[in-house]
Amino acid sequence: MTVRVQTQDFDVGAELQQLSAGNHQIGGVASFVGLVRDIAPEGSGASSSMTLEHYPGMTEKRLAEIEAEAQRRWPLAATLIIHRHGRLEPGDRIVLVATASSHREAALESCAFLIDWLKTEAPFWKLEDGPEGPRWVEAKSSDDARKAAWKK
Amino acid sequence: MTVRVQTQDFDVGAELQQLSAGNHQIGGVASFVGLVRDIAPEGSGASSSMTLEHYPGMTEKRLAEIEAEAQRRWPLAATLIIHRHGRLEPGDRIVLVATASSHREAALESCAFLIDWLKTEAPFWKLEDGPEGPRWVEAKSSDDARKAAWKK
Amino acid sequence: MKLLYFAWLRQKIGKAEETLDVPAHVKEVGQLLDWLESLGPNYATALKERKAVKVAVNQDYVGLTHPVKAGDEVALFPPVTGG
Amino acid sequence: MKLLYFAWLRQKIGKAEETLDVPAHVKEVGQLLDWLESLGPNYATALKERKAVKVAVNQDYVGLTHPVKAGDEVALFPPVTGG
Repeated sequence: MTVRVQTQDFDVGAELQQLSAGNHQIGGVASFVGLVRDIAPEGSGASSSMTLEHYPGMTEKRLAEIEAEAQRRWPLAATLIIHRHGRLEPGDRIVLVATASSHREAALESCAFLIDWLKTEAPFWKLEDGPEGPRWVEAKSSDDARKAAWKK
Repeated sequence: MTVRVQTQDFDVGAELQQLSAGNHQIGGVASFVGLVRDIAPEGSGASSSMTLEHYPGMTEKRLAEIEAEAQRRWPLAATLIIHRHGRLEPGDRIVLVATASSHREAALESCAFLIDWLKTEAPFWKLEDGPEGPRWVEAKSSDDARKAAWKK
Repeated sequence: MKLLYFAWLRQKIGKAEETLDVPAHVKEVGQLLDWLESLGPNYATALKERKAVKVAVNQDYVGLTHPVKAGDEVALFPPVTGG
Repeated sequence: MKLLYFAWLRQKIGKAEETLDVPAHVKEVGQLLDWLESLGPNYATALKERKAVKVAVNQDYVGLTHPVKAGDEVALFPPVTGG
């Protein structure tokens, strides 16, 4: 179980490699990488950066709790969450969630679970540089719905 | 849409990087890496290698059809399937499935769909070096059930 | 009591954090929000739409009836949008 | 007709592929399997458990009533186990 909150980028290949290194009971590694989308209107020549604010301390605590919940629900050999904060440009990596298990189903489902819960629980806020100036991204009700679906 | 069937290993980080490179509409990249599990009894000192046989020609055709089916079901910006054949050792990578989309749900679901379908449709056969000699791995009914669930 | 504000709540209130002596009648989160609103128009504007204000006490999400006391770390912020 | 055998079907039959002149009465996959069984004990043993034999004609999965004709590539193999 590893949680990292950082401004620096991360090396997805190296992180996934390390997640399963030395454990030959692992049959599958599932991962999700979130990237900054360019929301500037096409042809505008503009590019949309963003700034990610977070709540130091609570962020790490919530992410560790979400990881622990995934470990309770699925037989996982290893889990990893890396989330960046600070200023990010379109195409930049924001978040990496990865899970390793002897069972592919456990790895795939817990990976989706982690990113769905992280989206609604981890205290991060996106400030986007839109065409009309900076704008706080609004939470999506679809994210709440996806999280709620895991309660079943 | 890319399908590769090869004996060589692959670089997961480089493959995922290339999948989203230059397309800033992509918000998420989901992936699954399958690894060779060591099935030798613990403490036996033995290690279980395996040999993956496949049907050249049909393999590529089926994988391309499975990718096309995923593209029909979800709005995907890019998809990738790499599957190795030949001799593999415990811990070796067997398969990489990756999907990129502007929507995280589409990336996550289509990634699970691809590996589930590949498991029951792509003509590969595993010959494991077990403690009592080589043994053809038997297909699991749970894999058929997972594939069937996607019909809904 | 240590108060922390994030995202647009931080911008509207005009500060990231402060330490306040909270009156004795303020025993729950809801009462704390009512009292903060009375501190000035910046607070009143920030806290107007109560549904958009999430509260964490000592880094755990809590509801409006959760107790608060001197020494607590209380954070106010909008619904989260990371990932 | 080109016949391909994979995994334990290949091992039991004792070859990976062969080209056979199939008699005129063999018009469907099921009839082809029946005829192959008559070619020798190795074929009979390999094809005994019909439920475990998957068939592809020209690289597409097909059922027992699918037509076969001269020039087709017909592959026989057990349920797949990749991934």
